[in-house]
Amino acid sequence: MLRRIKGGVHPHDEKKSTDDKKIAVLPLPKKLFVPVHQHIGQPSVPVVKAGDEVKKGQLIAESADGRGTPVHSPTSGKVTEIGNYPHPLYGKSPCVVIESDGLDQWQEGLLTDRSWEVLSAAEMIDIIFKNGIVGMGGAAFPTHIKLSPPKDKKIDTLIVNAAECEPYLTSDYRTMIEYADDVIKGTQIVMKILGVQKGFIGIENNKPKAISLMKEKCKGKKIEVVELETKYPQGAEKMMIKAILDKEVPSGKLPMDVGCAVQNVGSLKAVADAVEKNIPLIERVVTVTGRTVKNPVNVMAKVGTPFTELFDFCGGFRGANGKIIMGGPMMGMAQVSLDAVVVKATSGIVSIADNEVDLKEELACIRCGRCIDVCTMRLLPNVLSILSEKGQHQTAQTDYNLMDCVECGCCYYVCPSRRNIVHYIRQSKAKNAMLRNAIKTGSK
Amino acid sequence: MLLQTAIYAVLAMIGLGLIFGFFISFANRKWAVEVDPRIHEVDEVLPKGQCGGCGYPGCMAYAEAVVTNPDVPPNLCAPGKEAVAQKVAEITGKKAVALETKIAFVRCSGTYGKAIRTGVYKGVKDCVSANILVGGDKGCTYGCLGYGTCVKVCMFDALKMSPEGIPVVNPDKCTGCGKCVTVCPRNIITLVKPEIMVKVNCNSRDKGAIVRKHCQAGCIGCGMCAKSCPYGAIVIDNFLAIVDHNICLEKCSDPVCMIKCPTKVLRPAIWGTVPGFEVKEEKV
Amino acid sequence: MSHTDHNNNSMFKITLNLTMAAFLAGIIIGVVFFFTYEKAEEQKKLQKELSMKELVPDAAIFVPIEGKHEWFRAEKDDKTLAYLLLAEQKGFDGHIKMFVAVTPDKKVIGYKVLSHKETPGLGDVAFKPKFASQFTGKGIENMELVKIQEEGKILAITGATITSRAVTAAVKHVLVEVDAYLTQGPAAGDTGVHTETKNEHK
Amino acid sequence: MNLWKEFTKGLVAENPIFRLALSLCPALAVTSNVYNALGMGVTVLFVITCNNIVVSAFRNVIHPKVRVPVYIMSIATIVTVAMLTLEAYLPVLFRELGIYLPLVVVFAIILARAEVFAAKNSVIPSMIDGLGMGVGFTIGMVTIGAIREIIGNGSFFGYQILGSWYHPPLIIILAPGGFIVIGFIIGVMNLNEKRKKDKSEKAEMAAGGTI
Amino acid sequence: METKETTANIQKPEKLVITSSPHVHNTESVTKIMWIVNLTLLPAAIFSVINFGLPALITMLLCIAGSAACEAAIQYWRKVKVTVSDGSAVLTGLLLAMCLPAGIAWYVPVIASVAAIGIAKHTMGGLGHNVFNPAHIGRAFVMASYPVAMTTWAVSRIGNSADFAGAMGKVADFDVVTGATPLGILKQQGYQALVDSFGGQSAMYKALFIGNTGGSLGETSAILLILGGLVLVIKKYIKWQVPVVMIGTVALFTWIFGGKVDGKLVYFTGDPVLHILSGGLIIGAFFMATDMVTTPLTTQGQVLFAFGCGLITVLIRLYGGYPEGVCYSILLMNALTPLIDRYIFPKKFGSLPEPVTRS
Amino acid sequence: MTEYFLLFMSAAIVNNFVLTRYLGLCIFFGVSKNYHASTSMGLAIISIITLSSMITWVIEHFILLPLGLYFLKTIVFVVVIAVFVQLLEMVIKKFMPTLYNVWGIYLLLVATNCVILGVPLINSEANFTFIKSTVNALGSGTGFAIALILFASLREKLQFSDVPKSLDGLPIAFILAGMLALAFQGFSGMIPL
Ligand SMILES: Cc1cc2nc3c(=O)[nH]c(=O)nc-3n(C[C@H](O)[C@H](O)[C@H](O)COP(=O)(O)O)c2cc1C
Ligand SMILES: Cc1cc2nc3c(=O)[nH]c(=O)nc-3n(C[C@H](O)[C@H](O)[C@H](O)COP(=O)(O)O)c2cc1C
Ligand SMILES: Cc1cc2nc3c(=O)[nH]c(=O)nc-3n(C[C@H](O)[C@H](O)[C@H](O)COP(=O)(O)O)c2cc1C
Ligand SMILES: Cc1cc2nc3c(=O)[nH]c(=O)nc-3n(C[C@H](O)[C@H](O)[C@H](O)CO)c2cc1C
Ligand code: SF4
Ligand code: SF4
Ligand code: SF4
Ligand code: SF4
Ligand code: FES
Repeated sequence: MLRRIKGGVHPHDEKKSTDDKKIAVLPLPKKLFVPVHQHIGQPSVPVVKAGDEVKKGQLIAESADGRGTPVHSPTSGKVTEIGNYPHPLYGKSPCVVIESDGLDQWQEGLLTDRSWEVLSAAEMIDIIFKNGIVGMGGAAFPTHIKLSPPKDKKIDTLIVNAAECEPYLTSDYRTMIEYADDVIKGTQIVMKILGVQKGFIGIENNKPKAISLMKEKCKGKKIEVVELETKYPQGAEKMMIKAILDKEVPSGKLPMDVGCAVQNVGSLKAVADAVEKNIPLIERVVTVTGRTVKNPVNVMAKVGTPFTELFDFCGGFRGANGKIIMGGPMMGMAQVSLDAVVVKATSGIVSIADNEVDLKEELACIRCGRCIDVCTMRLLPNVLSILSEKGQHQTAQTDYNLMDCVECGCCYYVCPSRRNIVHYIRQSKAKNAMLRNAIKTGSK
Repeated sequence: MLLQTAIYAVLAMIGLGLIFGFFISFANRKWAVEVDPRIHEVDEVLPKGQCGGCGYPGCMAYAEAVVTNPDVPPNLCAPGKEAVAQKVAEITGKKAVALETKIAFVRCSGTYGKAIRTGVYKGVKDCVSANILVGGDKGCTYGCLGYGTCVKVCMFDALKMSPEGIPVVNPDKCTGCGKCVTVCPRNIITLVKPEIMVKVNCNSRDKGAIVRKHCQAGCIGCGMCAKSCPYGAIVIDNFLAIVDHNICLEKCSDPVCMIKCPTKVLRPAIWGTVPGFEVKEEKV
Repeated sequence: MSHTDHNNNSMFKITLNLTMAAFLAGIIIGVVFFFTYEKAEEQKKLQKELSMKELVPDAAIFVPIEGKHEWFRAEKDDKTLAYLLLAEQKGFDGHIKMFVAVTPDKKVIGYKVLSHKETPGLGDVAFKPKFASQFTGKGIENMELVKIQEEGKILAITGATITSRAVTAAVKHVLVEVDAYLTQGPAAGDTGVHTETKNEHK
Repeated sequence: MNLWKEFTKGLVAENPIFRLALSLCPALAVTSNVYNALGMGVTVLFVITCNNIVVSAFRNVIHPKVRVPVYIMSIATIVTVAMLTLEAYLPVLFRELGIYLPLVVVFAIILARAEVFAAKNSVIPSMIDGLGMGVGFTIGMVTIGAIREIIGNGSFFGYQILGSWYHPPLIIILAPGGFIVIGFIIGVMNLNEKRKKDKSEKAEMAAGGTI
Repeated sequence: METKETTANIQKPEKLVITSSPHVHNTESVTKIMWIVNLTLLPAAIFSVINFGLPALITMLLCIAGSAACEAAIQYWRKVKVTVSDGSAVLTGLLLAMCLPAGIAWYVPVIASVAAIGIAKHTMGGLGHNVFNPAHIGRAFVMASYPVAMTTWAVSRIGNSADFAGAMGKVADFDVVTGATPLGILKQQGYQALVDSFGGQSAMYKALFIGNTGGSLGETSAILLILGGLVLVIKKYIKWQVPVVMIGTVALFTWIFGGKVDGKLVYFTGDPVLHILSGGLIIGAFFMATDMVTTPLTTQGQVLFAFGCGLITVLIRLYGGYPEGVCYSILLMNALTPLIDRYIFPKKFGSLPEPVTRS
Repeated sequence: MTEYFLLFMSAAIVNNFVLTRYLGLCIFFGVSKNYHASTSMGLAIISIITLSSMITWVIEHFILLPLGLYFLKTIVFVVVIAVFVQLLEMVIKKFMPTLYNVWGIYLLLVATNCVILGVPLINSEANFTFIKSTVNALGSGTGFAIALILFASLREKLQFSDVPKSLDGLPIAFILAGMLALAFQGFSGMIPL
């Protein structure tokens, strides 16, 4: 049965150019710039200094407060510097710069071969923490925290988010096709950790191959593959839960509050690798695509690889570039510079041509209500944008549920006035946060 | 007949006066409610047009609000004009807060001509908005983005965006409320005493080389000022000169530091000079 | 004001204060009333006569008719020139109040509107000579409103049929009243000409 | 105290209608022609001046607890006197002003001036203040009346000044037009003020002043 | 930005554009919507020219040119971008013309356009900010200003000529024959007189449906307007609920309360078809009650809005001073729109009762 | 019954106080900046108008008219209303503080206002019976409240518009009121009274 959500949009999926491209392996870059801040929360603290020799998989930064995730060296070589370098999300942020020695030598003690079935949940959570696993669906939320819900929250269902509803991106799809066993294994591990009996894999119906493959692999495993209507933002976890279980996660609450956990397929593969082979999260599948990219690819790229290397691997550009986006075109972050690097949350890099960059001017809201019709969170996006424009950020939060917005961007996508609704909403959120901080720290 | 009616009129009026006079005085005695006396004081000075123009449902309501709520400004009464605002402020003690001795100071010289932009920013014209997009389009990650969020937030019209893209403070209007300080995503604005002598017009903690790459006007942390200062009022912290204004004010009469500064980012504290201002060397 | 002296707050003082003010007010008003009343009454009568005079310029005096409210007989040299009746009729918006003058042989002389709320430029065209003059000399048999010119009938104003109809009805009503009065004697008809039931003025 | 200043402030800077937004009802209701507007303006001028004189003269004997009733009583007395007089000597105007005449009592501007000014000042300045405010009010009324009468009726003081080619939009003398005309008048006043302010700010900037 | 030393040898792009996500957009734009609505009105507009001749065309051109010029002038004066090309002023002009009688004196359309654009739209800040429907404000403005001219309706030529070809032959004729609108006759002379004037009920329906009657430009071609409206519904520019509810409400209430026998109200004897097909209800329901700027945001709100429009229309038609009532009903509901928006909004996500499937 | 209903509707809608009779405009423009204030104000107006027109009717018909003192109408009405409202306000403040906070504070504002004095004067002019004047007052107050609330909600919406600087504030409020009045013209001629 096809599951649907109300609202949402149908952007052209543009996945043709990469969905049959095997995951290639990127040649080893000469220098890697590994940011110490790759998850939601406090940045980690470097534990190496300039001049240190490091091995592949060696710990180079530690969680500052025990809630963040550690960072590991993606290759072997020498730390040349710890300095501020472009980060694809935060502008500039401290990076451990590693000059590769070309050997790509693993640190000892990794690459074990153990069966997840003999490990206890607590042990596995520890392994996941130590190997620096974060959610790879985009949010980069530390996975070990997600897997240790408070005692009073009973989780009974795991949902594997394989929707990949963003246009262009095919990294999750390729992961499912090429690492199907790892994904299933990861699912089983997480199910064991959470002690749940029921697992679902939600896949949009524009990926029939993945659906049939997953169906076959899941036979006899208490995991059910669910076909979802192709509709953005089907992959947002609240929508996933709504479509599969018909439960709505209340405002300000988490999936665990309705007894669910949602994990991205990439995260599950990383979990499987960490638990069975003790491999930390140092590389991931990245889709490099877009109309101006000569040869779009899916590539296994090391964390800390500059985007230039990836585009180089694709044979460079054809035509003038307008925007480079880290992530998908609906939620991704536009980059100021190609010097930004791959982080754990980089699912794709999309290049948009000069003439594709939509520079139509923003107009006043004409109250057409389209944004309201497509908002899956049932907000009033136009009102939020206007409140933000007029500086009433607090009202947006108290009266119009500002914080419920998941920034999916459907509202902008349909807005005939091309209002930067999402940007306005993010501005409100940022300003409210600044105000909260100012109040907390006592005004100056 | 006519006379009679006229006399009735007088009698009726007297009756009216007696009855209502009694009612009012009676009510006044029995039903009067104790309130903050300042409310009455404010109410006294208000025009009593009961026009509701202040946004409150009447003069008394505004008086109550302005006395009890510290956020209500004393100048909402349009009919009363400034004189009333002045008196209301006196009674409520509000001006005192506003007339704090500090005023805002914008620590950046990266005007359009001097500081480079690395991208083409097409988003919402707001510094916070620009800043959340990978730090915005300005090369210098410490510099003023120039989208005027501070200007918009200033209730006193004290900030203006200069044509060169850096906000300028009007010291006569600035009340030191600190709203702009809170809202600037780059922490560029601070509150300082108005009488300080020199100001460091930069906020960058980047190394000198990096600063140079982004901006011709920034502090490169060369330390010339610190070395030249005979009183040790300047220290270099993270490639940025920090001035101890108290020492300056106490001891210094001849700020040589400004002459020594190679990028002229150290400038006299003449308020209102537009960034890009050149120090006149002859007379300091 | 600096009156915050608490001794001042005695009930007696407050009451006295207000009473004094009321007393003064009463005196002033009473005196002015005393001296202006008669002049005002005169003016009122004069105003009414003026409007009646406009309708029947030849008349010397206007005699109120016994037992009828706001009925007048215009007389000159003891000869009745006309009957003037105050008529009120529901128009497009609100009531139209007007004096209608009728000759003793029951032909219309004209009408004069005292108050109305009809739309300026539309409804109030009905009070201008162009429309009003149609009535002059017509009798009850002619009091029919038509929309296309018809000999002997009243042609409605385009766009203001309602007002036209109201005026016509009022005039017709007056004709009926006067007819009844003249043929059946003073007891017949209403005491006032009002097609709408309405409380009468004091 | 500069009496001239007290007088002129009411004309434009603190114009009771356009600036203080007080006594708006007559500004709309009796301004469909200049004649009525002027009549109402002069009536208010008279009442406000008299009342200011009365209030300032008696200000030291009025008990604060009964201040408002007494002021109202004073205003009402003056208005009643005016009404009786008008009825006797200017009956046509009396009828035209209709219900708005007794309502003069509650026009906020009169009570406001009593409270704001007359209650705190001596007789002469209060009288001047009343005159200024009254004249300002009258100017406002006549301005509105003139604009409405000319546009909406093609006439001025009842004389047809625009030829028969002109077909006046009636709405201007009806309720909606009244609102809209006043809105635009205040708008134009604001525009002028803004222009002046902009100019002075520019001059300031040019003089190397504060910005 | 510091350049990183890498092995890459690609040409780096000059300066990248940064905006917030999302980075893709569908193809809709305000301009496109406005021009398409203009297009859907075109058949009815052309028909009205055929029906009333050149005077109709002149009225139409005056309205459109007046609106566009007024918008341009104001925007030029305010030193903001001149947005005449987005078609919204043209649309306002066109819709305004559809509410005016053909061949009305030239200054009426001009003043109406200035009221519509200059007062209703640009005092509030232009497209998207106005609270009242500009076209209707324009119409109401001149209705109150020039009531005589505004109630002097042109008579259909097709109705007057024996056949369509005859009417075509007279298109270039400047003369306007004036007469009453069906609702005007209904109000003044009653239902029977109206039916008689058409020579029978079915003839009347047919004439009304095809547009063979007197009235304003847009009052007379129900079928073309409905077709245009359907295009908008299919293109999802308007919600079908609005015209359906509005027309349905009018039909229901006129059926119940609209019938008089010998001057006395008899329930359920009204003629809903007459009321639907005349007095600009169709154009109002499809093109004006659906103006997104001045109507509620949510579908539920719009349905309420449409119901209110229908109700007030009937009130005015049956009891008011005006024969039709669509214009005022829409203006009155425009005034209610902020209140509707205040109380009708989507239920927030997660407020559904939790399903009780937990063990 | 129908008569009273029509009288009520006429006063409330068709001959709306603010929009067709221009009374109470100072409050109308002053208070409508804020939606919540205007709802409370609406309630205050309705109650005060009704009560004071009842009181003044009694005074007029039992004191003034029998003594021939019709010319004292204005002064007596206005003083009676002012004092009555002042007393009412005191009582509510003393005995019902919660009610006072949502409603009572608006009382003094309306005490000396055209609309409150206007209705008794109109009643007296039209020579209404006691019930009729009460109904008329209720209708007028309701009409005022309706207009006020509508207008406040419109003005709050306008805060999000891009009104030209020189028209912002009072001017646009007037223009908006003009358009609202234009819309209310739709009711004209509906119930002639
Ligand atoms: C609008 C929106 C769209 C999303 N789309 C996807 C998606 O297509 N695939 C995905 O795995 N996660 C997607 N996510 C992230 C999920 O909400 C959720 O964070 C993720 O599935 C959790 O798994 P993880 O912790 O393993 O990353 C999306 C989130 C949002 C807000
Ligand atoms: C603003 C406006 C005001 C009107 N005022 C009046 C009026 O005062 N008197 C009147 O008879 N009709 C008035 N009408 C017109 C009536 O509604 C009705 O259409 C008219 O009386 C029909 O007359 P006709 O059949 O001669 O066209 C007015 C119409 C409008 C639009
Ligand atoms: C500058 C100017 C403005 C005019 N404005 C109007 C106007 O607002 N209303 C109007 O009816 N005629 C106006 N006219 C007059 C018309 O040109 C024309 O003479 C009139 O419409 C003839 O109509 P009539 O035959 O009904 O008198 C104006 C003329 C000029 C020169
Ligand atoms: C479906 C639709 C209906 C419209 N209806 C109107 C209308 O009735 N009147 C009008 O002036 N503009 C209308 N417009 C155009 C536009 O919304 C109008 O110019 C704005 O109200 C001006 O801000 C309409 C636009 C669309 C898309
Ligand atoms: S408001 Fe937020 S959740 Fe709703 S459509 Fe816009 S971005 Fe998505
Ligand atoms: S889609 Fe755009 S124009 Fe339409 S209501 Fe939303 S914000 Fe306004
Ligand atoms: S000082 Fe800060 S807030 Fe002001 S313009 Fe510069 S970056 Fe923006
Ligand atoms: S916001 Fe406050 S501190 Fe900043 S410039 Fe304005 S008045 Fe000064
Ligand atoms: S309320 Fe009528 S004049 Fe102020």
